[in-house]
Amino acid sequence: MSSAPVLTVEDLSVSFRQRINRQEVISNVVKEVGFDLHAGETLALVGESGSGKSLTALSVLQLLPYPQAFHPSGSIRYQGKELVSASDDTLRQVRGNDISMIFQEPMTALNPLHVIEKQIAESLELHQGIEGQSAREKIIELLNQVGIHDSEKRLGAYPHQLSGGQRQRVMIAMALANNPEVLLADEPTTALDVTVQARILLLLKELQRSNNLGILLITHDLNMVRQVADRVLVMQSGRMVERGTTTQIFTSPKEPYTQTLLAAEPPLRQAPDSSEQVLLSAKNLKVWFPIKRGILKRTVDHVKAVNDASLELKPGHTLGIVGESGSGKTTLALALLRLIQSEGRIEFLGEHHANPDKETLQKMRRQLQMVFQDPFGSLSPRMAITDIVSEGLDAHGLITDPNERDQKVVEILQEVEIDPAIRFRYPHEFSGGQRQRIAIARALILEPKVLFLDEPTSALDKTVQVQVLDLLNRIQRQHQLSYLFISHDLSVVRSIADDLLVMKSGDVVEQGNAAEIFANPQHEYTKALLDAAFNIAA
Amino acid sequence: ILSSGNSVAETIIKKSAIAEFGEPLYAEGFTHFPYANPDAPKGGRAVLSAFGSFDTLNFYVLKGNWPGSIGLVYDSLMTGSSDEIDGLYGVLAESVEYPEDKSWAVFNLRKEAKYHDGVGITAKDFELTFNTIKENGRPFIQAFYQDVTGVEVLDDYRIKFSFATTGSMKPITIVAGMSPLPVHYWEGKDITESTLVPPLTSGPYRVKDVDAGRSITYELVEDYWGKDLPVNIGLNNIGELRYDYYRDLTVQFEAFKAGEIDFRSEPSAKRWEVEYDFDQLATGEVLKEEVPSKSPRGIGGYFFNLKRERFQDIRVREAITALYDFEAIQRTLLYGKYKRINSYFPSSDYGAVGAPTPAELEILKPFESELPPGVLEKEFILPKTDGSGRDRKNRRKALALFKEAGWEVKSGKLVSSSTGEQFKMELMTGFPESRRLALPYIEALKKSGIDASIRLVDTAQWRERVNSSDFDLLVARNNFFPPPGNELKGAFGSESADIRGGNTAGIKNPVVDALIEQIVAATELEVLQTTTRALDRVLLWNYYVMPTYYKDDSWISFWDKFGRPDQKPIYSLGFPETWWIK
Amino acid sequence: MESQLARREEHKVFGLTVSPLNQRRWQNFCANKRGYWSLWIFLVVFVFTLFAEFFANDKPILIKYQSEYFSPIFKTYPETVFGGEFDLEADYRDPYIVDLIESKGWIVWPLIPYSSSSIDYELDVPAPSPPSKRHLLGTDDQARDVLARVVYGFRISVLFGLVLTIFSSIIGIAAGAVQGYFGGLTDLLMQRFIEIWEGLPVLYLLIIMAAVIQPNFFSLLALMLLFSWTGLVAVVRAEFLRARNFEYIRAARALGVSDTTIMVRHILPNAMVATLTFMPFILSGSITTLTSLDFLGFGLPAGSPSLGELLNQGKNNLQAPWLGITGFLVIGFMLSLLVFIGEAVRDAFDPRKLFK
Amino acid sequence: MLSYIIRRVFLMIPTLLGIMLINFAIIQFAPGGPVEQAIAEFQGQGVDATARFSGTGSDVQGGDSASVGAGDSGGLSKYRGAQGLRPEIIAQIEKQFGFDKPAHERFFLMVSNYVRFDFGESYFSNKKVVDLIIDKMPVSISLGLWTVLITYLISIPLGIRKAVQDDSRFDVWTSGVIVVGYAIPSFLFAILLIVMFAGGQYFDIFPLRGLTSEEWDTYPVWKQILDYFWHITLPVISLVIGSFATLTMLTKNSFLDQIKLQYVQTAKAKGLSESKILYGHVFRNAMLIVIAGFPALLVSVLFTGSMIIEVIFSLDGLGLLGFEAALNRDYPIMFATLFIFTLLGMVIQLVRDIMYTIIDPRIDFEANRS
Ligand SMILES: Nc1ncnc2c1ncn2[C@@H]1O[C@H](COP(=O)(O)OP(=O)(O)OP(=O)(O)O)[C@@H](O)[C@H]1O
Ligand SMILES: Nc1ncnc2c1ncn2[C@@H]1O[C@H](COP(=O)(O)OP(=O)(O)OP(=O)(O)O)[C@@H](O)[C@H]1O
Ligand SMILES: [Mg+2]
Ligand SMILES: [Mg+2]
Repeated sequence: MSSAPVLTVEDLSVSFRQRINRQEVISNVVKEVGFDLHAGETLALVGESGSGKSLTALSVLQLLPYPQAFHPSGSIRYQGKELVSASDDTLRQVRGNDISMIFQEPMTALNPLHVIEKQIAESLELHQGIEGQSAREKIIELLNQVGIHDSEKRLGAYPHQLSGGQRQRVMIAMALANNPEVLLADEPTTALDVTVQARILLLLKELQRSNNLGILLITHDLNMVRQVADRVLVMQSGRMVERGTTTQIFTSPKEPYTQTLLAAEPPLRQAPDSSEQVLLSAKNLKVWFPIKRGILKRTVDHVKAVNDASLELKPGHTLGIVGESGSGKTTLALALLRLIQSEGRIEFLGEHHANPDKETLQKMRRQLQMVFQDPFGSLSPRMAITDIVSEGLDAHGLITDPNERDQKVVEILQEVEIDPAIRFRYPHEFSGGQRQRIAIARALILEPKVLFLDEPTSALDKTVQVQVLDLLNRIQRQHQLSYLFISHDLSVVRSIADDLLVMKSGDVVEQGNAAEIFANPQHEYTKALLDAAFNIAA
Repeated sequence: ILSSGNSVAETIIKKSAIAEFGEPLYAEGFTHFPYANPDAPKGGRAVLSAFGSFDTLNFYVLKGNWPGSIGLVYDSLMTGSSDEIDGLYGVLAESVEYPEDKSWAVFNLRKEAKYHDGVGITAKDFELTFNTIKENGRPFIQAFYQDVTGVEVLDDYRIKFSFATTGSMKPITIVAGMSPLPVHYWEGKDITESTLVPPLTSGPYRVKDVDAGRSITYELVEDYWGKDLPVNIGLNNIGELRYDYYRDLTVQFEAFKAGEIDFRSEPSAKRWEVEYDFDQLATGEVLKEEVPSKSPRGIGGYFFNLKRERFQDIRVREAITALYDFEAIQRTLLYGKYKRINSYFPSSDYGAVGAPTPAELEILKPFESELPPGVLEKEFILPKTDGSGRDRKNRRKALALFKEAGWEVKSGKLVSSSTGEQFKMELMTGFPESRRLALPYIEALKKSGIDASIRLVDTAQWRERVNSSDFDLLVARNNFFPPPGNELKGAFGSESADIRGGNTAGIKNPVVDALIEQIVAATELEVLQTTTRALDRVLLWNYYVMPTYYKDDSWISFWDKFGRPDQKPIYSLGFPETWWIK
Repeated sequence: MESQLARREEHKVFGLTVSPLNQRRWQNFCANKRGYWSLWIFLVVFVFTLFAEFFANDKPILIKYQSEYFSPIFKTYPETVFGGEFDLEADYRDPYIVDLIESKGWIVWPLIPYSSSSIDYELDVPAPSPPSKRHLLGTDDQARDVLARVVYGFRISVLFGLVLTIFSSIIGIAAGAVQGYFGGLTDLLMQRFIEIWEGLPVLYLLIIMAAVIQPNFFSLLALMLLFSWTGLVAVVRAEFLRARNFEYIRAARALGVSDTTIMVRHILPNAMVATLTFMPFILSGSITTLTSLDFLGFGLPAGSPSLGELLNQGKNNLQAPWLGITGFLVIGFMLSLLVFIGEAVRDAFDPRKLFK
Repeated sequence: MLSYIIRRVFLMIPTLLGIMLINFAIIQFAPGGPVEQAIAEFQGQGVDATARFSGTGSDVQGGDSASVGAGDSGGLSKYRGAQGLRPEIIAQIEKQFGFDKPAHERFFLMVSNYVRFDFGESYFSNKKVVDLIIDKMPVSISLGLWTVLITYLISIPLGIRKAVQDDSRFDVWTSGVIVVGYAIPSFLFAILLIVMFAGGQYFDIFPLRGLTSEEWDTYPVWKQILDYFWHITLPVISLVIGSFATLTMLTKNSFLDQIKLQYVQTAKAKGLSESKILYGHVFRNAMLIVIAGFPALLVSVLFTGSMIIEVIFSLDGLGLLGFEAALNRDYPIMFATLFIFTLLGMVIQLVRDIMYTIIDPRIDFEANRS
């Protein structure tokens, strides 16, 4: 640690220009942040959602939307080379080769029209000149390292054919492909289940050891910080509020903000009255995706994303779904919502419709809402968030008076801790966590009977997470809401789920009362999962 | 049909030159036409231009467009001179024999005549031509030959044609234009097919090169069998003639300026007056000339549809005619280069001039009661204007005539006195240019309260609407190839007024019919001309057509590489046959 | 502060309530200076030509004759009113009439004392005559004032183009959207329908129509509209085919948003890129179409002013370059304005375009 | 997908049949048919179809027999003096065109011939329609191909550059230039080019007409190629000048949309060069709508687009053929070209649709949304 830092950030500020009522308004979102990153070190950047963590990381590679974004002050030096306003050539040398980055939202960060092999190969070819067969071998190795099974088969997959976690792992593989000196990892494991997460962290540790990799880790997962970080930096509203070694921060946080951050614990929740009524059930649900090859797109094989799943959801209950990344959780939810074709029986309120007509579907949609795993992708890029949030109201003709509707939007945004003043912005002008909350707000505003939540808290820091979970609990109590809660964060699942469903490779391997399963897992996989989760925590 | 040959009583006339009326201009034994230069050098090359395109060299059958210049390679039985309209001199035919009643004709062929391949021309070849025309010919040629009914090969060098009519030279002159089709060449070939393979012919030129649709090149035949015939001496001098096809007039003109074309005949006054100002003209490399031309014209103008009730009133027609301000159009659009058409046979010996002559009066007298007032007294003069475009005198006259006819001006509109309906009239045309040239007229009509408009239609529709007389006023012209004859019936006769496509204006006038009969029957040129003039007067005074204008000179421009005889032919430009390369 | 935020901020533009988002779009639009000014210039010119009768006319604006006032633009007076002899409408360009009036009053002429169809018989050179004091842009080959014809031609062409473009875009976008969005059988059948529709012999329909009625502005517009909408379909369809698979469309469907709303609110803004790009060109293209109809004789009645006719005259009268150049400049000018406006509209709807 | 393609191919048959039937029906209502056209032409009253654009040049309406002069010295004009046509002859013409049969019979005859790929013969030139089309191909393909090629080769990179440098000075002036280019009517521009570069007055550099020189056949290959390009330079320039605008703007705008998306950021983070990002990543995402317009462009350029240019440069192409056929009521040509080009259009559209799925694997035509 005595060596010179590989990356030095000094006095960095980020501002955005905006034009409001013909006046240029400047919003300063990152203010005078500075830190050093040494080789072989992990520096954790934690803080409230929307505090400027991602922007700081993006600044390092100069990837902000210039010229709308600009740096009023600051310097970023990589091995003494100034990066702020460096020439394209210099930046190209550094990017991807010396410093690489894992983006916070892997779902939208991949080129949708290139197969993953190509996307990884490109970096290899660019910086190492590896091509052809050797590149392919290297890619397969990388994919194996990040825990993607049958990676050979996956080479030809397009991003949309991958699960959230798989995409994130492709992102990681891509970032690691060139053995960088510095890795900017922005929430690198949000979509990964604990086993895989552990595996990735191990991989990073290894690399750190072998390559002297310096990692800037942005995360809200304090467990992980405690486990892997050497030093911690805490940000709040664009400012650095505290810094220190991990032990320092965790044992004796100085700032009140840090203290609340550390103290936040998932809320406890009263178990609902057990009821016999079944709100939503599925029997023998099956979703197979065809694998097509060639120009004629002949189907050569199937990905059995969901293979014979059955479940029941009772009013006021929360069904947690956990499982390996890529095991079919999202697919199951989409199938239940009839957003993708499936085989099997889906009953809602005791009715089964093989091919529901528009009206039935519409009625169903009113009662079943979903928060998508990829909040960025699920928000229309050309709509202001006020319109996005209120759209459901329009769709079902719930509130027609514009002022009343606006009032409602403001309320719900406040509930999810978004400043309603910025509700006329477009989605891309928010931070990852903010977008996730907007997606939650959009679902909640309809007050549905059942809410599907696909990794709803993955991008939220502990404090906000607690608030959101509180909110969910409260609404559930008030309106007898049922949740289908997909998450890999087992502590969250434990705190919120009444029943639990464990999936692996498309199959439901275990199902039952949550407390029971947590206490006494039956299936091998469940055991391994719980083991991994709570051992890290321990 | 009179059979011939065995009738001893018949007097047979045998001649080497004939005329439809009277005698040919040049007596037997002339050495060459006066407009030909016997000393003209042969050879050289000229590039000319043509418009459009061609896709066949076979002009006998229905299909395909042939190059207009293809006649250069053909010889005919007899040929005309450019100094007269109806004279014919033997070329392939040494002489022609016909009986007094002209019910048949025998042509005696020249034995030395031969095709370009050296094979001699025989009577059989004409039989083939005749049969081809009758069986497969373009309907139009068939129509042309409709009075020629039979052919008989008398011997190798004698061929006889029989006619449906008697007493007329016309069928003989028609047959005299026939060219032979070599039997030995066409054997095994299908003459009904269009082809771009140059056919075997006997004329002064042969096709040297064909570039389908783009150009055709002719070369002078060195050992042309007929080059020493008096009709050919001094003619056909240019060694190689090439016609390049253009599809755009502006480009064609540019090509001329660039020297890619050697000779140009300009149809547009605007271009003639304004655009001929390029350097080469100033330096004398290019010459520019207005050559007076005596070629007969037909009547061109706006034809009334007499089948429409409102145009049946002669006063209406006269009134509408009075509103045409030729002087203004001449000044603003025509650069003063045109003449008003004042006859149905302008620029010919058949049009009426001045007040009626006693001879004409004599012909017209019997019909006095049926003639419009004035025919017998005065020269027919189209109303002149002050050229202001808003001549009040003529308008006054027109409105007065309208009033007489039951149309009066009411608050700015010309309306029927009885029904109150506005006078409506549409000028139909198939020629894009007419829009420009007729617009002032339309405006003038509008200013007189008439709901006038102009409508451009495509060719097929034009024909269809003309056939079904579905128009008010029509931009058209009647071609006139003197001497006049039967075709006048088709153009102006009552009978054809009811046939689809005949008699465009729909004229049904017994006087006209009677006069046409007299014309057809005329055997003396003098009588023919006087009668035609009388007919001209009747037609003019009836205002069947609102005549427009014509030009009586050709505007030519050429690169200074040509020589030409001092005396030019009367009825044609004499280009390219009388010119040579310096 | 909170209560203030909680209220919807409403702004009024031209007396209309505009949501903050639209406001933001308007600001983006205005931020594109070129587009902003182009819009103004275009509007001014267009409105100006809408009232062309007051600026270019062969009828005076005001006449005083024997202590009475006349306004020939609004009312037709027979020349007898001014002492002329006929009960026909007075021809105010006729020196005779002018003399009559001026002997007992005065005349106020419009800026350009010619209308699109008035033939100037007092030219000293045959038409087309070059620009002069009398005719600022010269006359065309029928002795009509080019400037007056440009003013009227602009109006007709732009009106025709605008109406045609707007309606055919609406139909085309709707058809493309339905095809692309619903896909499957809908797409298959509609595509076939469009193929058959595009196979219709437009030229013959024109000929047939022209044989029945004299074509006029509206009949031509209607006929062209029947066939011009297919142009945008392919592009819009492609955009919809692609966009319907996006995650946010799935999200919208999960919300229960109706298909129409998804198409209009979520996908259409994407498809607008293509549409907005094409619109100025469709507009100027329809002007050319109108012209080619003129060539064929199926266009507006002869004598109607149109920009295309001017261009054609320009081609046939190379010796009179003022014709072609004027036509080209007017069309180029108009097209540039429209393209710049189009770019600004695009900017307005671009979420990432914040300023400049 | 295969079943989809098969379905599309089979649907072509009823589509074609529908088009033929509707066209056939509509044509029955057209005033004036080939018979009238033929008669008018024989009587010298025909007006060249192209005269509508280029004018007859004459001030005398209906043609001036004397001014024909030099072009028509062959003496054949004497036939013009003939009288009107008798009904028998008209009947004969009708028979030649097959108009003695009732309409439905003619239609079925045509369809049954088409099934055997027999497209018949032109009414007015005794050539097989197929041969005619093949004859005109070189011109159309030359003009079409080069125009499309140059347009795409220039417009796409230009559009991309404009997107990258949005609102820069470069963007503004190139917009100006292409818009001006679009505003110049191609026929006017062609004439100007001719006057400037092929006429006698200024520079006489390029040929005035045709696709190749006459002696082309005798040239060595390199000279043939040179000659060919020498000939098509002016026509292609005049066609191309107005064609950049739409495509460039389309490319620019669709790139502008994509350039700011996240995956571009990812690509940048990889250290890719700008051109690699633009062409390797953005291109494919942005090109869908550009490709969407391609079939229409190709068919129109090949089939109709260049008619006026063909006239001006005296080139015989399909545009002219189709136009003349329509105005001259040469139905066999009309129907055959309609048939062939509709078929071609449908095939290109099918290929385009397959391209869509190759470019964007998420696109699925079979999926039904309702
Ligand atoms: N383009 C933009 N325009 C204006 N404001 C922006 C823009 N992008 C981000 N912001 C704002 O900047 C702030 C910091 O964003 P950033 O993405 O760095 O947050 P973060 O710390 O990464 O949060 P999270 O943990 O939720 O991802 C947020 O409040 C966000 O709303
Ligand atoms: N459109 C598709 N085409 C082909 N395969 C797909 C498609 N969508 C998903 N899959 C595959 O189906 C499997 C299940 O995906 P799913 O998104 O349901 O996983 P998940 O359980 O949500 O995982 P994660 O926790 O990583 O989000 C994965 O292996 C994925 O690759
Ligand atoms: Mg972030
Ligand atoms: Mg998932």
